[in-house]
Amino acid sequence: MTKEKREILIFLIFTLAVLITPLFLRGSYYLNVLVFIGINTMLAIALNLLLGYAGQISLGHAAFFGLGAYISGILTTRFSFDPWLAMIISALMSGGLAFIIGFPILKLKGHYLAMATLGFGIIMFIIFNETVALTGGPSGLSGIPNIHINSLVFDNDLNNYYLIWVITLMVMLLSINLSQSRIGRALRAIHDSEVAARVMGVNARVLKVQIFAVSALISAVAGSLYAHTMTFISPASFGFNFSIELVTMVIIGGLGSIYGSFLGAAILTVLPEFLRVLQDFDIVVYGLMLILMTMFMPGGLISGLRLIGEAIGSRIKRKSVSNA
Amino acid sequence: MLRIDGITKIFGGLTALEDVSLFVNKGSITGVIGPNGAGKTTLFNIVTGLYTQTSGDVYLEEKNISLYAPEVLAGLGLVRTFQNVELFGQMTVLENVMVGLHTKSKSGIISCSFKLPGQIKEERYIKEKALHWLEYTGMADAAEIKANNLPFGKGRLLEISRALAVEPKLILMDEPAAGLNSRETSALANLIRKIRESGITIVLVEHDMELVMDICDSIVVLNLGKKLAEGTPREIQENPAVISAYLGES
Amino acid sequence: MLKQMFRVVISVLFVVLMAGSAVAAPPIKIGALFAVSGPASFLGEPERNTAKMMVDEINKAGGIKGRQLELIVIDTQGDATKAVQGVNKLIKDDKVAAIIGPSTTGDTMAVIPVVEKAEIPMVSCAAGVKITDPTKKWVFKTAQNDALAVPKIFDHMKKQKINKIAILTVSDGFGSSGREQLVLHAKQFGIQIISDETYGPKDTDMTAQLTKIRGSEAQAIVCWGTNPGPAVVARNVKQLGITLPLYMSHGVSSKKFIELADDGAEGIILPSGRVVVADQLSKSDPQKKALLNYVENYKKHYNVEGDHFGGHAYDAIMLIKGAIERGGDSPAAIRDQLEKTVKYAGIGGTFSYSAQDHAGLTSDAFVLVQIKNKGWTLLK
Amino acid sequence: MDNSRQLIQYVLSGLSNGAIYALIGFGFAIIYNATGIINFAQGEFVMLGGMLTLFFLVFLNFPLVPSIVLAILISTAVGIAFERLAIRPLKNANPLSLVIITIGASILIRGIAMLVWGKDTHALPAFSGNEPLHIAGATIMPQHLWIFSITVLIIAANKLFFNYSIIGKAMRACAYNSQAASLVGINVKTMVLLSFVISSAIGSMAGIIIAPLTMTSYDVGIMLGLKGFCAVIIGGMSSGLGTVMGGLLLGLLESLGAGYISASYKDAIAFIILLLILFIRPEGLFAKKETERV
Repeated sequence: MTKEKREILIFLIFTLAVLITPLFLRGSYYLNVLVFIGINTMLAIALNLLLGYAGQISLGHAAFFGLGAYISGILTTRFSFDPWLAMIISALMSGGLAFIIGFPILKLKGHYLAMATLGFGIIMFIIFNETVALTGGPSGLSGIPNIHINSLVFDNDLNNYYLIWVITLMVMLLSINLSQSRIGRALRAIHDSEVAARVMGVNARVLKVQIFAVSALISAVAGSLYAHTMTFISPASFGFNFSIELVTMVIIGGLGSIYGSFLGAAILTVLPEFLRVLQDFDIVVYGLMLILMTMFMPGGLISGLRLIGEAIGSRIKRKSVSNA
Repeated sequence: MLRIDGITKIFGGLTALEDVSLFVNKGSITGVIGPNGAGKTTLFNIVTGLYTQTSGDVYLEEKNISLYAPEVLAGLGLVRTFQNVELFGQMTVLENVMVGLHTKSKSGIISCSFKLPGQIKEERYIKEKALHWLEYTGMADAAEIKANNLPFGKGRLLEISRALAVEPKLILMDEPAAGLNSRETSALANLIRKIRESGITIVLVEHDMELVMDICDSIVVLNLGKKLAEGTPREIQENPAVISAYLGES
Repeated sequence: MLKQMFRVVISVLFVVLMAGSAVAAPPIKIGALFAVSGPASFLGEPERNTAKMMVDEINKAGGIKGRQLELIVIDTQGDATKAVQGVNKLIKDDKVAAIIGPSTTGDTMAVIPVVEKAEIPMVSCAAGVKITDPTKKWVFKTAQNDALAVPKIFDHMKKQKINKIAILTVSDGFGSSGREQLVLHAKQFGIQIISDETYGPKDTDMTAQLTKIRGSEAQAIVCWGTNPGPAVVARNVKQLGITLPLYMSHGVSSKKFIELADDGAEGIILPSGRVVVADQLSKSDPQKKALLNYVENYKKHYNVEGDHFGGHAYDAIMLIKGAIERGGDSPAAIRDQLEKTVKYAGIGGTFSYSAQDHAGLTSDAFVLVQIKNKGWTLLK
Repeated sequence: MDNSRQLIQYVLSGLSNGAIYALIGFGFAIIYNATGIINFAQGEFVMLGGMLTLFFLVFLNFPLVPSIVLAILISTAVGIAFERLAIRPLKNANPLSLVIITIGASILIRGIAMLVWGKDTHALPAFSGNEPLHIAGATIMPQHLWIFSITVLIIAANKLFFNYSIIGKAMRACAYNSQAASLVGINVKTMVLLSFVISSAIGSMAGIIIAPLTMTSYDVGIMLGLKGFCAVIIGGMSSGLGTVMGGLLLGLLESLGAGYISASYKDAIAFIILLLILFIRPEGLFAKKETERV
């Protein structure tokens, strides 16, 4: 089986699993958890394109998530836009903003880039908080309408599940395609050696900004979906902590792996469930996890899984050889 | 092919290059030699657009490329290899060469994401071409190996394959033989000649004098940022200034 | 053979299970959403502690009509996303009969659509007016509205002939809601706000804002926030030698504030729940018994004095307990009985809910207190 | 009528906040210059300084000076442990991993502090009373004088250390070119460790002297750390005096911004300045332009 065919097969199996999962979870609370996992998967993929592929860190990505949520929320509540239209506008505006600030920000490297994106995130957070007339300020914006297609209203877990996962699967597919194309290779080349990539004719500056904009655009779509499924948003969900949580998802799942992003998003979404036993210890576990993962499993969990898979695969192969 | 006109480069008060001029003939192999710190790599960095010179100009086929960025120069057919081997370590050998074909393809983010028909065709072309260049340099059987896992000598070879994929008019090679054993070096010499025969002009910085004298048509000697001498290998070998510079250093 | 053994095991299990259920009815599950960690932990932590303490106490005393209570606490971290995830778990996974919390107005607004749809009664511990205005069928609250606190202050000002004031509010949910109410009521009282400043929840120096206020014609300063910001304000006021009367909100009616503000606290006037002045209340005060009991109990369990934030959770638990006692443990019955609550004298005040009023308190819920000699004095 | 008095107050408040930012920024710069790492956990040392002093002073009833000394020693020990356990094993890691590791450490230290000391805010008694001092119609607290003088003292001591002592010079050599430094026999590892020692000690000192004014809790480190970082970016990483100037400028702009523009956007002002400086003059306002390198 060629690599490409295997990729397609994996995606089809994943899609099938996503589509039939609700059959086993009818009415269950886990359907709701999966809705959030879907949103977080989109965000993790968006950040992974930037962080895992292009190697450019962003500690302010929650800002784009929030921007998507707020633009969509404001347009629908204050100006009665249709949610779909609001989503498209919020995605384009966030992508556009990223494109504009991308040029000066992505000129920076490493720690400086980290700090600049962090600063951007904090500025946006302050804006969400302080422009009370528009955003409702710290006590939030409520009454955001659900998305609907004609009479089909996405106002329950099952409908939201399909809405969000269909879009998440699309984002996954497009990102996988992108990562395996000349653009994906160029991004990874920038990651490994920006100088060599440029010498090979990759316009690193423009490409970095473009992927930053794409990443912001996907984040904004996730934000818009979040706003319309929650019907309420407040700035606390889009702060520095969430930016760090997003980075953690990508790192734990695996840099440069789309399925890793899903894995990281899933783990960080359900983690509070398991850490609840620990009560206040969860923040400590969280910090330890970040350190230990970076030190001992820099490829993330997906690389660990891959190693296990390979080990099993080679054992099976060996067995079949010895049997023959 | 390449004309360097009075290049001076000053780093925070330190003059790395001073009024260096040289001319590279189309289809030739030109060697740039000189003791450590002579400014050879700085010169390469300026020509390929990584550094901006303090003064002076660079012309590629009579076109002033002084202020061009490296990615633009790649499009114009000027490419280089690196002294410290700058591979894309996390990618396979094949993918490394495929990056070299970046300028030969043009699908954007949208057509790549949606796998539009043109992009699929282009991708097939990129892969075929990349395999072709790997065969050309004799690396085809290493195609699926991760670049970081290559032995050093193969890494140098991969850099050259990747540079060839750009289909350049001119390749600058920064110490291509450094760290190679004698067998690898003689294979390299043959490869360089083969590349030149295909019509590509080559400039190389090299410390291996045997190799330089063997394959170069003309040689430029730099010392302490200035051009010391220029000529055929024989002329250089007999040049008293060159001899004293090298002896003086050691 | 195997089949027979299987049958025996099954029947034994069945008998045991039946016997078990006959002895003890399953506990009534109460869900709790508190911001135990994160920036609003000053609310969530005493609320969680109080709720746990109360449930333990009720269970020790034999539960409600012989049924034990089970409290399931979820930490929202003051983040709407986590609050919504949490409320979904409580409703769909734990199948709770009623919910207390969340701690903050933002979290509460985020979970309201979920509880309304699932038809589970919720008694919020947050203060925002919009939680119960307009009235939502399944949502009640125990925390006193800011709308009740502000008139207390303005009344006092009018008596002191203060007409021009400066306000300094924190830029979080508590402060922005307070600011809204201050601006709204100032008009009605004919008080002019001539300086309207804010500070960030993590700010450690407010001299710039206060200097600006000092340069204005304000006759008094109102600071609206929760610890530690107002303590910094109090200290800065003292540092700058500002002699204007300083009013604060019920957000700082805790011992902690006096400890933090140190000398700066002296003379500050604020509306507060009765909890801080429980011992100064007249014997006829209906709340006195509950207040003294709560303060003492909390101190015994947690070694610090109970504050009125914990009191919100106390009231929520007691209100739900009362509703279950009257009407049983189905969510619909709890809701209906909650709405019928009349004159329950708790920590935050004396609650009477009705179909139109799910906040249940009158301005009587607040008293005005002044800080004197590092203690509270009831202003009559 | 008292516009000038108002201005003087803004300036004084701004400068005293600025001195704190400068001191914290100084800690950043020392580690950055020795290792090229921006230590996102720097703010946590500030928190540790304040909380530990409080712990010894208020909970264990130690006298002030021993409390301070113990607090600095323990914070420094945490700094050493951090370097040995998390930074050293990762030699040659890419900036991305280092950013994540230091963020992880910052969360971890903060979490442990929360578990040990709880979530409450605490006030530390002022070193020498609470009677405000009047200067040209403006007032400051005696504690501000402590902040100014200790900042000056620490900066001066560092200047002497880095310019005149052998070890200080060796550390500068490492910062300039660690390979070359190791060739001439300087133990680069020790120098990196030393940079963590100095920086965590300075950080905790900063936390101690500001705690009586700003109060302290397990989570004060985040914002103070970020402001310190802004200071060092404004002033320039490579210059000690620049950091001080950067800190003072930042404090001043914040205070004037809060006074004359809008207090709501005070923090936004700091970060907008940070971004502008990064975009326009990443080497900082008060540093010499560095040579370009590839």
